[in-house]
Amino acid sequence: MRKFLKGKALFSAVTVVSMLALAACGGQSSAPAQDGKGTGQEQAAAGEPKDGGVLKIGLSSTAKTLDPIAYTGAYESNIIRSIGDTLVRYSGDLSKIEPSLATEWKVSDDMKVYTFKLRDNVYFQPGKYQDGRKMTAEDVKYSLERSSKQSALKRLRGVQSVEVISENEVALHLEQPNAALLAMLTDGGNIVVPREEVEGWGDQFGQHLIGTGPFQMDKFNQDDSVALKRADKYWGPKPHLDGVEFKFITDANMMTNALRSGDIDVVTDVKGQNRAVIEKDQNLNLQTKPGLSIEYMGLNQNEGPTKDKKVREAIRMAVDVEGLVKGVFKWGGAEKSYLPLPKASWGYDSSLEASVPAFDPQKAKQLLAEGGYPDGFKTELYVIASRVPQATIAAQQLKDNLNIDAEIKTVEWGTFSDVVAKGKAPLYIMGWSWYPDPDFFLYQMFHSKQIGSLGNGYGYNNPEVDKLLDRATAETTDEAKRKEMYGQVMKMINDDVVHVELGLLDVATGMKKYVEDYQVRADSSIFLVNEETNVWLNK
Amino acid sequence: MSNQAQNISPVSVPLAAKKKSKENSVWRRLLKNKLALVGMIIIAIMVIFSVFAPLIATHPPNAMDLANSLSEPGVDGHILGTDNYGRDLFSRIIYGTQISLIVGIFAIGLGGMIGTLLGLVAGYYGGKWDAIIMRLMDGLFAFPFILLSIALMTVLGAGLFNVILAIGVANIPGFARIVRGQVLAVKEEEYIEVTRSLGANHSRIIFHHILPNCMAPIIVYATMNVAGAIISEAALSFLGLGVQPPTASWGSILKDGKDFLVLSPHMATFSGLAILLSVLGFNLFGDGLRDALDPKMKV
Amino acid sequence: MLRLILRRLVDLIPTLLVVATTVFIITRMIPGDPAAVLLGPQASPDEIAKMRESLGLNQPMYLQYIDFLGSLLQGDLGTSLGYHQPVLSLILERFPNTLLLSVCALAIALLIGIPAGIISATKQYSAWDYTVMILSLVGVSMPIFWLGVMLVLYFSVHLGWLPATGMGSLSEGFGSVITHLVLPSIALSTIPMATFARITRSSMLEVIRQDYIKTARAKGLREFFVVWKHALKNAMTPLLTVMGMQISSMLGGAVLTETIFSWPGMGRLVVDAIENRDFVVVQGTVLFIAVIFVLINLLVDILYTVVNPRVNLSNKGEG
Amino acid sequence: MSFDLRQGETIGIVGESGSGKSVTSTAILGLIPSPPGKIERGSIVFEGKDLTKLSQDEMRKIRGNEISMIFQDPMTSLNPVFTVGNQIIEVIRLHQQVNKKEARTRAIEMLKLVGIPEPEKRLEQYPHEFSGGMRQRVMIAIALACNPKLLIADEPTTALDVTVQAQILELMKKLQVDLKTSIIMITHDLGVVWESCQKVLVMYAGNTVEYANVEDLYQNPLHPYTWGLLDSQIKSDTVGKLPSIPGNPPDLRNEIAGCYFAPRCAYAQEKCFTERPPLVEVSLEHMVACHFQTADHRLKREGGEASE
Amino acid sequence: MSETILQVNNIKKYFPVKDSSLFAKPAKFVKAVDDVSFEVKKGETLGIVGESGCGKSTLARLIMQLIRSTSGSVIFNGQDLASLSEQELKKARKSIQMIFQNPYASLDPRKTVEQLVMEPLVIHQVGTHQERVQKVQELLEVVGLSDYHATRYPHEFSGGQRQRINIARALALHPDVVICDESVSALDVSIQAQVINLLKELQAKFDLTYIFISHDLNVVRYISDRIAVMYLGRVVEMGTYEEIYHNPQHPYTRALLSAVPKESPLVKKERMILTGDVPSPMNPPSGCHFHKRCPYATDRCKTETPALELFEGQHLVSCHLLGDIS
Repeated sequence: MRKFLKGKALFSAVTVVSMLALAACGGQSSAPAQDGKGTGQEQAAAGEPKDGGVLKIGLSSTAKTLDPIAYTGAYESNIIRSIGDTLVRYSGDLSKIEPSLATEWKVSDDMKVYTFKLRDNVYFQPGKYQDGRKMTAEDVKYSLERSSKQSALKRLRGVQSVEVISENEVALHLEQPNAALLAMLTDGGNIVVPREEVEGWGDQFGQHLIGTGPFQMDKFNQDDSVALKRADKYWGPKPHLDGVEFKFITDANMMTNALRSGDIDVVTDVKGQNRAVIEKDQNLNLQTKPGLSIEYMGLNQNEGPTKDKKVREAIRMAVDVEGLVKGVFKWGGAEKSYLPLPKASWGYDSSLEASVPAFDPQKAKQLLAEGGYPDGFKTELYVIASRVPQATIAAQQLKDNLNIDAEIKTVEWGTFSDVVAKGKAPLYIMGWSWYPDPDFFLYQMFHSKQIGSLGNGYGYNNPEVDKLLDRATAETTDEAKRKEMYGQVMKMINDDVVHVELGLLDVATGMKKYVEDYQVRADSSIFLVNEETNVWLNK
Repeated sequence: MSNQAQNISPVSVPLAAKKKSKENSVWRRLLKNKLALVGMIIIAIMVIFSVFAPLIATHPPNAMDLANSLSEPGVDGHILGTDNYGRDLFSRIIYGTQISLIVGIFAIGLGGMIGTLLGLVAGYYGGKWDAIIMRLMDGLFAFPFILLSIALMTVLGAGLFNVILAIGVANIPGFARIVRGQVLAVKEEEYIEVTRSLGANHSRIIFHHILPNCMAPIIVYATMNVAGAIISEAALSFLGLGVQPPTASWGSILKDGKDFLVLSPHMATFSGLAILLSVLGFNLFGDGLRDALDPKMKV
Repeated sequence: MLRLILRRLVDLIPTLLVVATTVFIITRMIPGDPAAVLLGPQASPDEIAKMRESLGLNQPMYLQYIDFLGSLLQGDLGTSLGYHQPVLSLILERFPNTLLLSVCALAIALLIGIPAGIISATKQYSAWDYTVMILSLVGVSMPIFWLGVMLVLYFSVHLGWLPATGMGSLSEGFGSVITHLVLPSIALSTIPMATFARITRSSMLEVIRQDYIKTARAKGLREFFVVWKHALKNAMTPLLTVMGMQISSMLGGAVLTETIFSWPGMGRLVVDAIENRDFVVVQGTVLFIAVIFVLINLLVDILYTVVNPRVNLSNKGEG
Repeated sequence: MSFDLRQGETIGIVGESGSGKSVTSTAILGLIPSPPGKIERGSIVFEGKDLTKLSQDEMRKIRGNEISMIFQDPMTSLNPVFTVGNQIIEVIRLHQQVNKKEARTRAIEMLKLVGIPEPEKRLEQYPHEFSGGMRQRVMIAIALACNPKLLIADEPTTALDVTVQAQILELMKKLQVDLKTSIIMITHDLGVVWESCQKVLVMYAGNTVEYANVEDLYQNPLHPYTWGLLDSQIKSDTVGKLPSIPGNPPDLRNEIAGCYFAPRCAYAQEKCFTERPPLVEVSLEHMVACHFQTADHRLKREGGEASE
Repeated sequence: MSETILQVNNIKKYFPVKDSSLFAKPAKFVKAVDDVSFEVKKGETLGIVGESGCGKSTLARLIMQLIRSTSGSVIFNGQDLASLSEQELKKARKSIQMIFQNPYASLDPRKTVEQLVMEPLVIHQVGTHQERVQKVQELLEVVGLSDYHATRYPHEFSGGQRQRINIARALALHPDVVICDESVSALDVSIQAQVINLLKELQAKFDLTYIFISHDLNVVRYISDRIAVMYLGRVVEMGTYEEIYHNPQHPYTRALLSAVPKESPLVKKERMILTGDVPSPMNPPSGCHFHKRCPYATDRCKTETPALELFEGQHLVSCHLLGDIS
């Protein structure tokens, strides 16, 4: 009986081992055989643009609603920009604001009235409640007032009323002067929409968005994909593409796999090893550009050991940001950040970089001793799951250099925002990104009015900084003057040691070789068809 | 000598003289079962790894070396290569055994004890107790395990203790059901009625007679569920809710490794294999145990 | 039969109450203010306060509970904070996707698991028996997410046969739905398939020892009929219980599979909802899953009476 | 072990638990599961054919058709999830090329034959809706549906009450006369043997110890074990201490050289422990397996009840 | 045979039939034991015989109040067991023990023989541990087992030996009355003889009173002084074993005796074969339960339940046609 058993057991054990081997090597052998030279940056010589084809773009989170006043995620605004147009928009390199639906505009002396001249050849896409009628100033008034009053995320602040001057001319009246108004108008939430459609669809409007853009809504498959098709009466250049399909793939690696297996043509938000994978793949190329999002470690100004400025300085000097960034972003994707403002913003002043003290563990140890903690202390470092690598390395450095025991608290986004907003987090790592206008960074992160919200989680309160920030938006719309004021703000912030600036992230988009004229923008927004670009498929 | 029995002469007993108690027959039957043997060996290795982790591991598990992270297996002394922070993968997997064993055993211990108690009460007393407890268990069962754990973890926050609590709670209904079924069966046996006729009270009947006779299926179910618990810990870590960095758990290694599968799959593959083999070990041992404890099963 | 269904429906109510209360308490205890999460980092404190007011979050807890139960009775699961749509319609949109995936996985599990179990029971200790036993053990021990990722890497990326993610819509033709369905349903079916094989094997071994199998053989029936007619129908009873439990745990498995394969099902909906503190959705889906679970058990019980006509002797037979 | 059986005759195989009587019956039908059990040697000749040499297919044609069997516990011998009618019709259609309707009428006929009231209604019912006695009647209906030549009854009435047992034994006697089936009656109750058997074979620990006609065995038992068995029967006039066989049946797992009964036999001598006694015909159609019970030598039986 | 040790008066046990509607009051009852009365003298053996479903096992459990009776009383040692609380019952049960039917199911497989036999002593805290071990030695000796069996487990013993362990356990508390519920039915004939002899000797040695319950008429006749015949929850006939076996009056007893297989192949035995099955105790026939199967049944039998009347000597019969059937 025993002999009989042994033979059988052996046979079946072999089958199992082969099964495992197959599964294991599944990992290895899938590394692309061909590891050709990374083509990376330069654009293949594009022939004459061809019409036709549907561009499939992967987005890394599901679009819940496209209603301009209700959407919350950045991914939703990417779809909205292909369907609707705003009055003005940022240029490709975010350096200046260019005309879109508005051809020209002027600001009153008291900076409280902005008048815009509108294009007269703009038509809405045909929908259930209108058959593609002409856009008028009346529609602009309706859309902007709707946004200022009802937008959940306040995408148009401080607009008192919108006045229709003529068929093609409107004027915005502000409660008080705000130089950042134009920046706000570029937001996806301020596109012009037809009244009949909005009221017709009611709360279903989020799934049946109608605008004046190059593509119109075709199918909204909840949680799976959104398909758009070319809008015939588009006022701008005629799109080459027949349509666009945005597919939602939440798992980043799966997104890259989908690109490599041909499920999708363009992958947004490429991070980590996927960058290397795409660079190595012959029929893919990776376009990168320094982005508008920064990462930093916030130091609590009011509670815990970091109350004392010396301790904060010690911590800042004890974190080797260069090493951390290289450790976390092993395949590129970020560079050392010096200021609480991205380089892509016109407010960036590289001369201030020098005032940020370099990595010096000995001096840091000495400063910490002076601060009253010669042998370190125990604290907590709050972070959300996606930034665990940064926290792990930072905590390790603080332990090695200052013997500070920072217990890493990985928490849900909800818990994180609750703890930090209430100022209860001694240390936390967070990111920030908004429009290129410095106000949307410095005001949100350092103005005392923002204490209690996530931006000013460390409870920073400096009256001079407050005054400067208010003057920067109220006194002038001249960027040069505003830039000088923001420079002083950043100088003071740097001296008060509020942040330990970590990484300045870049925007990376992977795409198939046959995707031509696709312009990657620093604010990771997607413009497929406008004066500067008109994407086409070379296959 | 007439063939009529005289008075009560002690009956000649042809039983084999040597002492043959029940225990060693179970053990002997277990050893004869090849698959159970393999299972036991795997479990033994796991115990050795976790107890002697400091000796076996080649490097301190949390020592970072960012310069050569994700290096291939075998590169400069790292038997299985390094993870994305340059920490030695082999050492982290060895230390990971501790987490898996602790979670597996404590979670099932917690869930098992509470579940068995509830099952005993529901099965033995029946009536409204049975209805209440079983409705509660249905309620817990209706909660898909993953969601229950996610909810628990978000409330209590991640961390080893909370993982054990979440997985333990999720296992209570399973044990309650198994024990209740077993108690209902044993309760009908004649020797229970005999004990009642001798005047034994409820607690004696439950703990002296019913529980010992329910132990076999409970132990088998427990071993199987330790395997389940290890997978659950890995699943929770996969969703980012498991053990907190920098502690090494197979689930968290696998979760980190997932992002580098294409170019450096060794991280995910080896942690995946560790989970697979350990769970296989417990399942094999559980299977063998069930056959050994089941009197009808003749090997 | 009808009385059985009525009785079970009556039982449904307390169980649902337990689930509803637990989910209500848990979602309320999760730290993090839904309004803050909804408005994102840029929102200012007073905007968050206004949002809390509009969502009725400031009402005392018991009031929220009462109107939660009240609306529950009318089948209204509330409107989702993120989607601005009634939760019920969200669920009804996604449930078919999860159902499709689970049914396919269940079908694969049944069609392969049960015959494998039967054959390995009839050919005990043969090579086939050992292979099935070991493969089923490996199947039960295989973490879904590892298997899922491996399948994708091998079949869709390396070989390029199958799409890696997404569900494909009917509009793109029946074929596309099928090709999208293959990998996720295989991944989801491994654990139930392995469990069915093991349970079928052990319950068949139990049944084959019974007297009526000896009678069947004494009648001169071919072994095939003895096993597939007489033995199988009796072995179905324990199998049904396990099937009931497997289906419910499959809903759990779906969560992982859906995240890996970006399958627009309910599993992912719930995970996102928990992350975004959309507790209305969390409540709705968990309750919905609980109802499904109880209905499945009801179905299993009805199948019991079909498969096994024996009346369960309620009172103790007289000695 | 060997015996022969004539047409329409009933032989009783008597023995205590573990004596191997059930194994004999299942061996005849070739139902011993092949991996563990195996027929070592010897033959089973049925109407000239040696069953041990037949192929599986040939055996299957005989089972249920020419030789059929009924078992001890009516509660578990019928498949609980199929109707009684289904289980009867199954064997009819298996062996006789008849369509469903004819098989059904045949089944109803059989139920009437075995004395089950309202056969049409009962056909559609499930086994759990029948009492113990009724179920055994259904078993008999199934066994005799194809009017087999030989019926093996493995302790048919042990699990039944004495009044129901009487009914079943009467029924089997009537059917034997009507259908001329020979019966192998396996039992541990000598009363059943006296009731319905012409010949009887006493088994102990897997061996035949005595084989004779019923009256001959009763009046002139030869083997010490048979004596013990007869003595320990409680009769209506038994008083005083019950004669009982000391000790316990042997453990068949360990090899025993001599006569299996030796350890418990009052007449055992040295030879009994070393040599196994052959089964010998000591008088007309009366065989016994005991060294000291031969044609020319008789053991003197002490004590015990002299038969009247 | 001296004074009465146990008296059972009009004992009844109705099991409610819970039909599946949750709330309705149970309408139907299974009348398992329907108004039974009898007395047992000290040192006597009362046999109770009847077919399955006649209520004999329920009656045994009613005597010990393992099942609480619906009505009626059980007078034992001056106490009515039916009215005692669980606690008081525990004390009363010391002197009344029961030996169950299935040797393989009545011993806890997880306990050694010593633990099993010692259990009654532990439950009632009799003596110290050492005294109990000594007591177990004696008991094993008395029932024909030896002390090296003490550490063995039940699965290592044959059926006969297991019943001996059961008997040893029953004697541990020196009971006055021992109820044997089908205690030998599961044994082979030769082993049965050994156990019956043992029971007889123990009765003589310890002056025990037995209530011996079985479906095997011969065994009951052999071991009992007086016998009661039960049918569908009622005693139909009671008397000394000669009265019952040589002069049975009740038609059911006659049918029962005639159904016993022949004692020898030579005797020709005409039969009184009963038709049909025992009716279900759920809805027993009206009047005399046996009227449906009784060849002599009259209209009176169908309507009126016959009382248990004295026929002669100690011979009681419950039949309207008493005396005028041959």
